[in-house]
Amino acid sequence: MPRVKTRGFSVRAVGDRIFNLTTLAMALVILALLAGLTVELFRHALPSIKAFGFGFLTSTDWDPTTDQYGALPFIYGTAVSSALALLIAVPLALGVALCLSEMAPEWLSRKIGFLVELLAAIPSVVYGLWGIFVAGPWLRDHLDPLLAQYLGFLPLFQGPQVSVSMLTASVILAIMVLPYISAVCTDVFRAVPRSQREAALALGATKWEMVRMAVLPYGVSGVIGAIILGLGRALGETIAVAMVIGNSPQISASLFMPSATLASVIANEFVEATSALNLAALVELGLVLLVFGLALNIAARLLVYGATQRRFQKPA
Amino acid sequence: MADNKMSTRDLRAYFHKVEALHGVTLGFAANRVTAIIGPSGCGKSTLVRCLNRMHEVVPGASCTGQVLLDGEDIYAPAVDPVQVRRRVGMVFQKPTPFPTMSIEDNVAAGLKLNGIAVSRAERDRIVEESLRRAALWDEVKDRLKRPGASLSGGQQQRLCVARALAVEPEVLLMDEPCSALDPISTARIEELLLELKENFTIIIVTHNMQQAARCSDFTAFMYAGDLIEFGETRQIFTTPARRETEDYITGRFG
Amino acid sequence: MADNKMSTRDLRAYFHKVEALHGVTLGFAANRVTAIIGPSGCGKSTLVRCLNRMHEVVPGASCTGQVLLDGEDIYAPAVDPVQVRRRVGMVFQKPTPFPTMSIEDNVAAGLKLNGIAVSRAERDRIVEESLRRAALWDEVKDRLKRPGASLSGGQQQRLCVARALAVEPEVLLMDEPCSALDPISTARIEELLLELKENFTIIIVTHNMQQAARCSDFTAFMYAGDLIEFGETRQIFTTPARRETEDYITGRFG
Amino acid sequence: MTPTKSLHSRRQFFRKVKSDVMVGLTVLATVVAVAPLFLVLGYLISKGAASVNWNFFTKMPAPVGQPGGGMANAIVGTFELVGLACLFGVPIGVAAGIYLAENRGGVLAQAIRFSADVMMGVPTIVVGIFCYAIVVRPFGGFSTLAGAIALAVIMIPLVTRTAEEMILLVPHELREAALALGVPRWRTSLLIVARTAASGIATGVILAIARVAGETAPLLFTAFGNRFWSTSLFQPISSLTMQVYTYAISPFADWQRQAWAGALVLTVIVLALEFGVRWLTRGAAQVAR
Amino acid sequence: MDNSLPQHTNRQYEEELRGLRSGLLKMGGVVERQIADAIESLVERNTGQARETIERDAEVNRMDTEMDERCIRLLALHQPAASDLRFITTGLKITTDLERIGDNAVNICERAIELNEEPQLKPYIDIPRMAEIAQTMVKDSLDAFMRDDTMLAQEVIERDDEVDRLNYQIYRELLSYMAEDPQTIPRATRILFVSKYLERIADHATNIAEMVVYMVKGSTIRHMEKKKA
Amino acid sequence: MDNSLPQHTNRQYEEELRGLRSGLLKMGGVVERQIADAIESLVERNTGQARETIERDAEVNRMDTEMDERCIRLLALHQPAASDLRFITTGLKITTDLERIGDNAVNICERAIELNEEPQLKPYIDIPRMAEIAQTMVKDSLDAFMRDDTMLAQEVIERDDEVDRLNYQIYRELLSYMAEDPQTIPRATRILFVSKYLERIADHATNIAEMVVYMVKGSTIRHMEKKKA
Repeated sequence: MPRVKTRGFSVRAVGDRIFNLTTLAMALVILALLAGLTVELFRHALPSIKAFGFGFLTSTDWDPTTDQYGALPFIYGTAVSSALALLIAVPLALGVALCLSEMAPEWLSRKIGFLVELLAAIPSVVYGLWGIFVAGPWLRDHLDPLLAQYLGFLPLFQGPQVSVSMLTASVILAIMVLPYISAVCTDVFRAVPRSQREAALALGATKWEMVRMAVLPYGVSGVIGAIILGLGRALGETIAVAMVIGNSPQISASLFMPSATLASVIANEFVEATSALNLAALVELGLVLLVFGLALNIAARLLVYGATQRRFQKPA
Repeated sequence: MADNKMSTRDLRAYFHKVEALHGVTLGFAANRVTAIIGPSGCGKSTLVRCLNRMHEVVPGASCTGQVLLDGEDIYAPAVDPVQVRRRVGMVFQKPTPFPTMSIEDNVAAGLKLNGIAVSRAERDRIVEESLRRAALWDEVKDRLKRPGASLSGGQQQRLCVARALAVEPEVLLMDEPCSALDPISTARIEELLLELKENFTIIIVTHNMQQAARCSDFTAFMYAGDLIEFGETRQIFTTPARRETEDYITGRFG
Repeated sequence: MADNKMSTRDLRAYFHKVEALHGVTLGFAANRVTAIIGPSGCGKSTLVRCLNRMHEVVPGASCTGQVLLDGEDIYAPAVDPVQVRRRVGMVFQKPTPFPTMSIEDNVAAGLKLNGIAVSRAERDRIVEESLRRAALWDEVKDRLKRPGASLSGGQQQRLCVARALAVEPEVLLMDEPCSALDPISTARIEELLLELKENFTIIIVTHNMQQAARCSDFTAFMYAGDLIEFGETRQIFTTPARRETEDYITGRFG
Repeated sequence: MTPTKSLHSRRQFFRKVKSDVMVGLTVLATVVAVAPLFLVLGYLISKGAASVNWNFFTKMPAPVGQPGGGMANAIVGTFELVGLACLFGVPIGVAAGIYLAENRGGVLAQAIRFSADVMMGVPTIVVGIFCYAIVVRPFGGFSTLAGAIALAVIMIPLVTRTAEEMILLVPHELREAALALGVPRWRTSLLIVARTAASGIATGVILAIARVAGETAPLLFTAFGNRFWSTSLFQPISSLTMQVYTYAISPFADWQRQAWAGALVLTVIVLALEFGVRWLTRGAAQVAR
Repeated sequence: MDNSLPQHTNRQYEEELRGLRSGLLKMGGVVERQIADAIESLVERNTGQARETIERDAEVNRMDTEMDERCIRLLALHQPAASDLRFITTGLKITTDLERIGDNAVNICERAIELNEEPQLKPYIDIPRMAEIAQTMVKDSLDAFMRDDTMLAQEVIERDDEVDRLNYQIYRELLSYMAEDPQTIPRATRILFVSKYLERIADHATNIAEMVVYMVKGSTIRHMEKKKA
Repeated sequence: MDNSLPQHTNRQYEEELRGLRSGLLKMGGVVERQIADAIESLVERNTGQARETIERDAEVNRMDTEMDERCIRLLALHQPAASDLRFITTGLKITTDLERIGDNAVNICERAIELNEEPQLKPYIDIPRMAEIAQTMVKDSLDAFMRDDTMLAQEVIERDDEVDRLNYQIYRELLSYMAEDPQTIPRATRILFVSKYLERIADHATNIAEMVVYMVKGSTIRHMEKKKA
C-alpha cells in the first residue's frame, strides 16, 4: 500500500500551475482585444473628434469633397432600419419560439428549429444579393403600392417607390435578426422547467393560459435581452444593408426612399477615403457604432444572464 | 367501498406503443388517504397522472379504460381536461412555485382561471384559508408579498399544496411529494395529509413504504404496470394477501 | 477503539467565514461500516468530504483541526491532497461514470488518468477484480466495451464503486450513495457494503436512518455541525445516550 | 348552480377559443418566419445553379464583358482565410473557455466572460476597422494575415463562450469523481471535463467557422480582395463573400450571374457545416440519454 | 433542540402510542379489579360475584388481543426505535402476563365457587393479605412500566419474597389442617391452589417488573434526564 | 417475480432472522430436555439429576434474554413488516412462555428433591404420561410456529384437554391417598404440585399454539400459497 508521500513541492502541483497560467493567458487575450478595439478606434478617430467635436453627431452634412462630416443621417438610417426590423421580427420571433417550445411536437420542433438555425447561417452577402434582385423589386411592385394605397396618408408611405430603400433594408434585416431572437427566446422558454408547465396545467389552465402563467413571466427578462441582442445585430449588420439600402446620406420621412446606415457607409467609403480626415470620420462612425453596440450588449447580457444563468447556478 | 370518490376501470396507459399500465381497476375512498407504492417504473406515477388527465400532456402518451369521478368518466369525449384538472388537483415531486409570483399570487394563481372575477377581499380570504389549510399561514403571513421561491423546500411544497387547494378541488393527487424534502419537512407534509383528508380525497404516490405505512388509510401495491394488491394499509403491512406484496414489503425483491 | 483506521480531532470546517463543523472528534474503526446520520445541513457531507480533502475543492472552503489516517495527519503541510485521495476513495450521491469511457475504461480510469502504466493483462485483472468486488462483474462482463452510461442507475453506482476500488484505496467514503436509487438498487448497494468491509474501512453518509440501521456497525449522529453521539449502531438505535439522538431516531424533531 | 353554470361554460368556451387562436397564431408566425429560407434557397438554385460548373471552380475571374471565368482564387482564398483564422482563434478560444469554466466565480473570469459576450456583439465592420488599424497600417498594406486575424477576432469570443458553456454542462460531480480518484486538477480538466465536452466544443468551433466563412464586412479593408492568386500571407486575398459582393453590386449581367453562382457555393459550404454540426450533436444527444 | 420534550411530528403515531399506553393502563386496572373481586367472592363466599368475575375475563382477553394488535400495528406502520421501541416490545410482553393474571383470577373464582358449596374451612386471614400484596404488585409494576421507574420495579421484585413466604405459611397451615382432619382435604387443597394462584399472580407482577428493569437497563448508562411523560 | 421464495436482499437481515429462528428452536430443545430431565429425576428419584437440571435453567434464562435482544435488534435495525414482523413479535412473546416452562421444570425438580427425601408414595404412572404429552405439546407448538402450521397448532390446543383430564385424575387419586393416610399428605401435595406444574407447562404450550394461530390468522383470508420455508 502506498503511503502518503511527503514530497516537498509535488510535480502535480506544478502541472496545475502551468495549466492555470496557460489558460489564463489565453483568456486575457479576449480582454486585450476588447480594450485594444476601443483604444485603437478612439485613436484613429481622434482627428475627426478634434475637428468636429460633438457637432459630428448632430450635423447632417457628409461631404468628402469639402471634408465636412456629420453622422446624423447615418445614425437616423441605422435607428430607423433597426427599429423597423425589430417591429417586424419580434412578434414573429416570439411566435416561432412559443411554437417551438410549447406547441409543436418534439420531432417537428427540432426540425423547424434547425431550419431557423439555417436561416441564421446564410451569409449576409447572400441576403444582400437576394435583396437586390428578388426582395427589393418584389416589395416595390407588390407591397409598396398596397402600403401607399391604404396608409398613404402617413408621410412614411409617400413618394416614389424604389427597390433599394429603407423598407427593403428593414425587411431583409428583419429576416436576418429573426432567427437570433427566436433562438434565444426558444432557449429561454425551454429553460422553463417542465414542472412549471405541469403545475399550471394541473391548476386547470388552458395551453395559452399555461404560457401566460408559467412560461412568459419566467422568460420575460430573457426575451427583452434577446430583443436587445437582435437590435445589436441589426445595428451592426453591414453588407446586406449596404447592398439594399441605396446608400444615400439623407434623412427622409418616407420608407420608400434610399438611406444609409453607419455600417453601410463605412463599408462603401472606407477604402476610397479621400483624406486623412475622411478616414478619421469613418473611424469615428465605427466608434459610434461600437459604443451603441457595447451599450446594447451590456444591457442585453445583463438581462439574459438573469434569465438563463439560473440553470448554471447549481450549488457547487 | 360504496363511497368511492374516484375509481378506475381497466385503465391502460401507453407511451407511444408501450403499455405502461396493464388494466388497473381500483377505487379511491372519499375523505381517505390512499397510497400507491411499488418499485421504480411500476407505473404508480403514470396511474396517478391518468387521474387528472396529466398523463396525456406527455408527448406520445395515451390511455384507454375509464376513470370515474363521482361516477362520471373523465375520459368521456365531451369532457374538457381543463375542467377535470380543476376538480382533481395535483402536487408534484419537486416544489413548483411560480418564481415570478409572490407568495399570495402563487396561491391565487388558479383563481385567475376561475372565471368569475373575485373581489380583492374574497381573494385575500381564499389565500388565507388555503394557506391555513396547508399549515403555512403562520409562517408566511408577514411576508405574503415576498417571492414564492424565497421559501425553504418544505415550505415551497406546502405553498404548492395551498395553491392546489385554492381552486377547491375535490381530489388531491400527490406524486412523491416528499422525495425532494428532508425528514423534518416530510413529517410536516405527512401531518398535513391527516388534516386535509377531512375535506379532500387524497391519493399519494410514494416510493417510501414507510411513508405509506405512516400516513395512508388504504394502500395499493403496484408492480410492473399491474395492480398487485389493494387494501387497508394496516392489512397490507401486517398481513398482505399476495406473495409479491409480502416480498416487497419485507424487502425481498428480485 | 484502538484500531481506528481514520480519526478526526477537533475538525472544524468553514465555507468562507461560516463554520459548518464545530470541532468534531471521531474515530472510524478499520474494516467496519460507520454511518453518519443527521438532518439536512447538519454537516455530515462536509465532514466526510474533509476526510479525503475534497472539502477544499469547493471555492471558499477550508478547515482546521486534524484528520489522521493511520496516525498521520492528512492536512500536514507536506501532504499532497492528490495522494490522500488515492488512499481514501469516494462514491458520490449521483452515479458519475465518465460518459466518454467504456465500462472497463471507467474502472481503469484511476490508473489511466494518473498515467500509471500497467500491462494489458494487469489492467484486465484489476478491472475484473474491481468489478467483482463491486458485485457487477456478472452483469457487465459481456459488454465491457459499452459506454458506462448505458447501465442502469444502480449499476452505474456500482461501477463508480468499482472505479474507486481499482486504485486500491484503504478507506471508502460514500456520500448518500443510494439517495438517487430505487429500493432494489439500494438493497444491492447495502449488501455490497457488507462484503466490502472485509477489505476496506467504510464511512457512509445517509439521511435515511433505516439505512444506517440496516447496514452499519457504528453510527454517528450529527446535528447543526456538532457530533451529538457516536456508538455502536445497535446501541444508537435501541438505547441512545443523548436526548437529541433519541428524539431524532424516534421521529420527534423540531 | 344553473345560472352560474351557463355563465361558467360560456367562459370556458371563450378560454378554449382564445387558447386555440393563440396556438394558431404561433404556427402562422413559424410558417412566415421559415418561408424566406426556402425563397432564398430556391432563388439561389434557380439563378445560380446554371453557372456552377467545372470552370467556376477552376478558372480565375474573367474581365468584364468576357464570358466564362470562375472563382477559383476566391474559393481557395476563403479556405485559406478561415483556416488561418482557426489556427489563431481555436486554441485561444478553447483555452480561454476552459479558463472561464475552471474559474467560474472569479472576478477576473467574470470580467473576461463579459468581455467575450460584448465582443460577440461588436459589429464585424468595426472589427475590420480595428484590424486595419493594427495590421494593415503597420504592415503597410492589405493582406491575407490581416483578414485572417479579423476573422480570428470574431471567432475567439464565439469559441470561448461555447467551450465554456459546454464544459459547464459537464456535471460538477464528474469533476469531483475524478479528483476523488486522486487525479490532479489539470489532468481532470483536460482528460475528463474537456474530453467529455469535446463534441460540444467541436460543434461550437464548426459553428464559428460557418459564421466567419460567411463574413464580408471585416474583410473589405483587411484582406481587400484580389483578382489573382494570392502568393503570400502579406498580399491581399479574395474570398467568396467579397467576390459575390463585388459582382452583385456591379452593373454587368455576367458578373451578376457569377454572383448568384458564388452565393450558391458559399451557401452550400456554410449549410454543409451546419448539417455537419447537426450530425455531431445528434450523436452527442444520444450519448447523453 | 429546545428542552421541552418535543412531540412526535407524526401526530397519528403519537396518538397510537398514547392509545397503547392508556389501553395498557386500562387493562391493568381491569386485571387488578379481577384479583380484588376474585378474592372478595372467595372471602365473602359470593358465588354470583365469582361467576361475574369469570365472565369478565373475556374482556381481559379481548384487551390482550387488542393491545397486541396495537403493538404490531405500531411496529408495522411506524418503525419505532429507541425508547418507543422498548416501550412497545415491553408492552407486547406485558399483555401476556396481564392476561395470565386474569386467568389466575378466574381460577381463584372457580375454586371459590367449589369452596362455597361446602362449609368454610377456616376464616381467611393470610389469603386476603397475600391477595392485597399481589394486587399492589401488579399495580406498582405497571406504574413502574409507565414511568420507566426502575426503583419501583425493584421494590416489586423484592416484595415477591413476602408472597412466597405467605404461600409457604399457608401451605404449612393447610397441611396441618389436612393431617388433623382428612375431611378437609378437598377444601384444603383448593385453598392451597388459591394460594398457589396468588403466588403465580405475584410472579407475573414480578415478571413485569423485571421486564421494566430490563427495558430501562439499556439506558442506565444514559443520563437520567430522559423521558418524563 | 419468480416462484421460489426470494431471499432478502439484505443478507444481514436474513442472517439475523435465521439466527432468531434457530435460536428459538434451540431454546425450545433445551426446554424440552429440561422437562424430560425433571420428570426423569422425579421418576428415577435422582436428586443429582434434579440439581443439574435446576442449574441448567440459567441457560434457559440466558437464552430468553438473548432471544428478546435479537428480536428488539431486528425490530430496531431492520423495520420488518408483514410475515417477518408477525414472526418476530410472536417470537418475542413465545420466549416468555418457554422461559416459564423452564421455571416449571425447575419447580418439578425442587419437588422431586423434596420427594426423594421420603419413601416413594406410589409408582408414577400418570405423571410420566402427562409429562410426555406436555413435552410433545411444547415441541409441536414450536414446530407449528416455525412452519406457520395452524393445523398442528390446533391439535396442540386440543391436546391440552387430555392434560387437564390427567391432572384432574391425579388430583382425585391423590385426594383418596391423602384421605386414606394423612401421613402421605405432604408427599401427595407435592405430587399434586408436580401435576399442576405439568398442567402449567401444557398451558404454556397451548398458549404458544394459540399465538401461532393468531399470528397466522390474519392470513387465513389469504391464499394458502404463502411461505413454505
